[in-house]
Amino acid sequence: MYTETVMDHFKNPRNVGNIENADGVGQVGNAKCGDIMKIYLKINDDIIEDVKFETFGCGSAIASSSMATELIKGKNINEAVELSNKAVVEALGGLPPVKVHCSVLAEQAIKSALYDYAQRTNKVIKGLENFNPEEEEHSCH
Amino acid sequence: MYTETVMDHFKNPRNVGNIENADGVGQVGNAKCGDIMKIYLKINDDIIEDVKFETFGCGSAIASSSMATELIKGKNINEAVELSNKAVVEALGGLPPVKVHCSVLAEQAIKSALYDYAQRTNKVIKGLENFNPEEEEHSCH
Amino acid sequence: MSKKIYLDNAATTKVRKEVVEEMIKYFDEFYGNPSSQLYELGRKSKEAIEKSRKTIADFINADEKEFYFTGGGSESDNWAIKGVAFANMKKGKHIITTKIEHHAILHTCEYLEKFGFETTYLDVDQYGMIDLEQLKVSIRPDTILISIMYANNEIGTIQPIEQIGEIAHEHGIIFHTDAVQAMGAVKIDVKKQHIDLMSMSAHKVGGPKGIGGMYIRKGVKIDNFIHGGGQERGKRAGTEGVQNIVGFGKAVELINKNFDKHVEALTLKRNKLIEGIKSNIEDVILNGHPTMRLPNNVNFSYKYVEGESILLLLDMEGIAASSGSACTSGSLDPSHVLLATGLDHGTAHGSIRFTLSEEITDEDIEFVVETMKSIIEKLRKISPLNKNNAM
Amino acid sequence: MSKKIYLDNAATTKVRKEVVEEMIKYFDEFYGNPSSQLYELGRKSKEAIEKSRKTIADFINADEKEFYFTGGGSESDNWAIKGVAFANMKKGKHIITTKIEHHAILHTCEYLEKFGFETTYLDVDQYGMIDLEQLKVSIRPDTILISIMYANNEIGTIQPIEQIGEIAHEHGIIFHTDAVQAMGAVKIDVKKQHIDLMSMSAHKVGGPKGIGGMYIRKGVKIDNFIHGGGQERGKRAGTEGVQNIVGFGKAVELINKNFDKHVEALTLKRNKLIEGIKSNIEDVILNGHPTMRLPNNVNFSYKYVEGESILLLLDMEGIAASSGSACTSGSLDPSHVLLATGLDHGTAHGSIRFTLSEEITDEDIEFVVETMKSIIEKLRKISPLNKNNAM
Ligand SMILES: Cc1ncc(COP(=O)(O)O)c(C=O)c1O
Ligand SMILES: Cc1ncc(COP(=O)(O)O)c(C=O)c1O
Repeated sequence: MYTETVMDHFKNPRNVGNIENADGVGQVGNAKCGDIMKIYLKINDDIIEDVKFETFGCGSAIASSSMATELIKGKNINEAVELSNKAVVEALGGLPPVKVHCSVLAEQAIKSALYDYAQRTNKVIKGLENFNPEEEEHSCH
Repeated sequence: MYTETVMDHFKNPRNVGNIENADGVGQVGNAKCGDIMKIYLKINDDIIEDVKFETFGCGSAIASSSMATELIKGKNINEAVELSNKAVVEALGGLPPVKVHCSVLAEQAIKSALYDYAQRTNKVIKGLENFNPEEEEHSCH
Repeated sequence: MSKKIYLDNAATTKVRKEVVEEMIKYFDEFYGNPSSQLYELGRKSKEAIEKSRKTIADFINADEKEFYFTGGGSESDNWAIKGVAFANMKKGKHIITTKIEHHAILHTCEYLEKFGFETTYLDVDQYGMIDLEQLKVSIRPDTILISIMYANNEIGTIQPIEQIGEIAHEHGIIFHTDAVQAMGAVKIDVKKQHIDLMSMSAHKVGGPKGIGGMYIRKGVKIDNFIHGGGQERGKRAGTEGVQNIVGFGKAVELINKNFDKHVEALTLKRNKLIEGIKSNIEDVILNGHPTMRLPNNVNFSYKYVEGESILLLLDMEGIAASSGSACTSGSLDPSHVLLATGLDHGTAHGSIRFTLSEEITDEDIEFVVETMKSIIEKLRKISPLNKNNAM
Repeated sequence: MSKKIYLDNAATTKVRKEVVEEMIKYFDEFYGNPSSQLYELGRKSKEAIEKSRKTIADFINADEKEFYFTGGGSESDNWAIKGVAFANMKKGKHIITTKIEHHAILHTCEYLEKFGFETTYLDVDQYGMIDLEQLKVSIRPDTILISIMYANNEIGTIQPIEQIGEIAHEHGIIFHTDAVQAMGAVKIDVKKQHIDLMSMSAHKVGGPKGIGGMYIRKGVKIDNFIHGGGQERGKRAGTEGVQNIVGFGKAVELINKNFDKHVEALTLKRNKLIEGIKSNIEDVILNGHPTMRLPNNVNFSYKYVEGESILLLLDMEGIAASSGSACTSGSLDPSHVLLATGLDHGTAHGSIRFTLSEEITDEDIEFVVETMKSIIEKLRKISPLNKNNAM
């Protein structure tokens, strides 16, 4: 049911772990839905120097986290904020329809971490004006 | 579904045909029900000297006719009138439940022929007091 | 008795060798539950099901997503009738069908009376054909379903399905057809023929028993019939009979391969048997339509004799056939189909159906004709009925 | 990955070799329609069906005339619920069942709401046991049916069937039990246990998929579910899946042969696996009853991790199991059974069911324990949840 890329990222997830003294941390999802993702960002000069994740969830949740972190590593925060779930799905070579929500969660986790960074640094990141991490956290899809 | 005896009497039915100038003729059943039996009796001194049958019907109807005629051949009419459908079924080694009505038809056909003989000869046969060939002919079981 | 001649292919067909070979793997090798997508065995089963689904859907010109597996033709018929009735009862409670449907349709309609549904049973003519004008005038504002069989199982008559579909759709009524006998014998195109729902059964086309199919046009309002797990995209619950589904698919694949040739060959054999009986036995009546009939169906009434006796004598010669007499079932009424075509009871009782397969040879047909000739003669000798004293 | 270890026998079982051998004859040799009693091929099929019927009826201490073949466990469940409901609706429209039934029961009860039926869903305790007192007080004057599963498919808990049957009969209420998982694993005696209706399914006991059974006590008022031909003594229409019926009978015959030994052997293996997991992996919860459980069921929740990931990693090691997470089905809710036992959502998501067969060796069990240990460790490392930050 999963593509080879999904299975690869599930078996050997990239960027697993946490970052001490991260510059931005975001967590979305909840145990009720069966998926929780936590993203840690190390940011320097608006460049994402390092990113790590911790995920409780199914195979595609873990693969989506892994792929999403790979996609934003080394990127400028303004580029990173534009990462869409569609881009994650594409990079994974596709996800089963019932699993697309995992890629949405990955997108949100990253936005959430960037939002945290913006809050801490008093920056305004274009595209996060209407982002509300509280709201996102409670939707089950 | 049929016993060997039934199949034997079906394949090689005894007493098939008609009797010219029979002393008693009885016909029961109707095409609607799928069974018609006609019995011809040659009677001498109240003894059934010969008996023949013609039957339109299923295997067990033909076998029942054959067996019933065998059972009354050479018998006194007072014995013959006592032939029950049960005796026919037993002699056949049994009939499937849905086919028992064929043995009833055989019993009635013989009674009907005896009734005809009694009418013609103005005799009273014990056991036929309440017999009404018209009535029997229209019941489908 | 040496050779066996099986002429009851409308009752059921032999499962074809290639079908058995395909099925056998799904017993103790690929035995996974197709709902278990998280391990290989389960995925293998699922793939096999979807392959079969595609084969069958293509065969009737349906979309894969419009074809569902069921436990047989009877289940499909029950699903169609009850599913549409219960889903649309707010709209109306009137159903139109025919007097010659299979009991899976007739008894289901009767059962629905309990829930306040009413059914109109269309007449048929002497050939078993419905009258499209009668269909039109039977339509009421509360008619929710028209269910008319594609081809009849006893007499083989094929109905004008496309025209019926047009009439149904002009009136916005759902159209179901029981194609259990038609499948594999006539070209079916559910799109072109305006079919909304269609029942199918594998064991009539060289597949295994106990597996059927249902076409449900996208958007048709129908309740589930078997509720439970999410199998068949949530429309038909129950662990799929994977091996049977594989067999169904394979059987259809085989039929599809040589479809026109297959039908042509059968038709020739059928005509030969019809001619043989007509020209060798007196006082016979061909039941069903002379031309609009299934390519393998031969059904005659033999006057003055009864069907069961004929079948028993045929069996002794190794010939398997079926009769229009419901004698064995405990009911003494002959076939409702034959009565609907106007046969009297006596004549209906003396009807025999031969349904051919491609395995039947010309010699077989000659043997059958000869055998029938002598059987009918023998039984007519025993019969109290005759030409002068006809029923 | 070399060896395959199949631990999902509650989903479906491998069809046993002896069963396949028996079935195979009924495809292209004895392929007759069992309704055709007037020729040999038909009689052979009929005899085979009746032989199977007797084997299975004997096994559950029923009369042959009280056992009917169906198209599977789900059909049996639908028949039981709808058949009793529609046959007795004049008497009342209240049904009692439990929160942990299979969806074939739950969704059927929900569907019946459309017809004005009401259902009480009994709670279960942390072990999945119902409370007989709650059952008693739930009974109303209009209660027509109590349907309580014999053993649960997910957590294996076995209900006190005999007592439930007694309570039902004291109140003159029909008692149905879904014994799809219990059959072959526990001794069933429909007479002694006051069971009126019982659902069974062949593919859970080494038989083929797509064939089920239903026990109907003589005299129980129940409507037909599939209407049509007179098969199954007029109670279940549709050409019988003869080959599947033969397979079902053979599977039961095999189980019956060594029943006690078989159960004992399974129980030992089960306990070994339970102990192995408990003593090697931290923060696990055994789901289901510690003793009143199916002899082959091992169901644990593994905190901080999610079930699907576990299954995928197990699959890579050649181990087939199932999870309590309905993740794959599109719904994100975890198993209704685990939630009913009081587990929170997060923990329920992290549940894995192993269901054993006799083929599983002690080495297999050790391998499974080791593999689970490393999988859980790996996934817990990825997880943002942990003991300090528990859900
Ligand atoms: C308890 C229970 N009831 C009913 C069913 C349904 O049986 P089937 O898959 O044969 O339709 C199952 C298995 O899927 C089950 O475990
Ligand atoms: C026209 C027709 N409809 C329905 C059925 C029922 O199909 P099944 O026997 O697969 O239930 C049959 C055959 O028995 C049939 O001939």
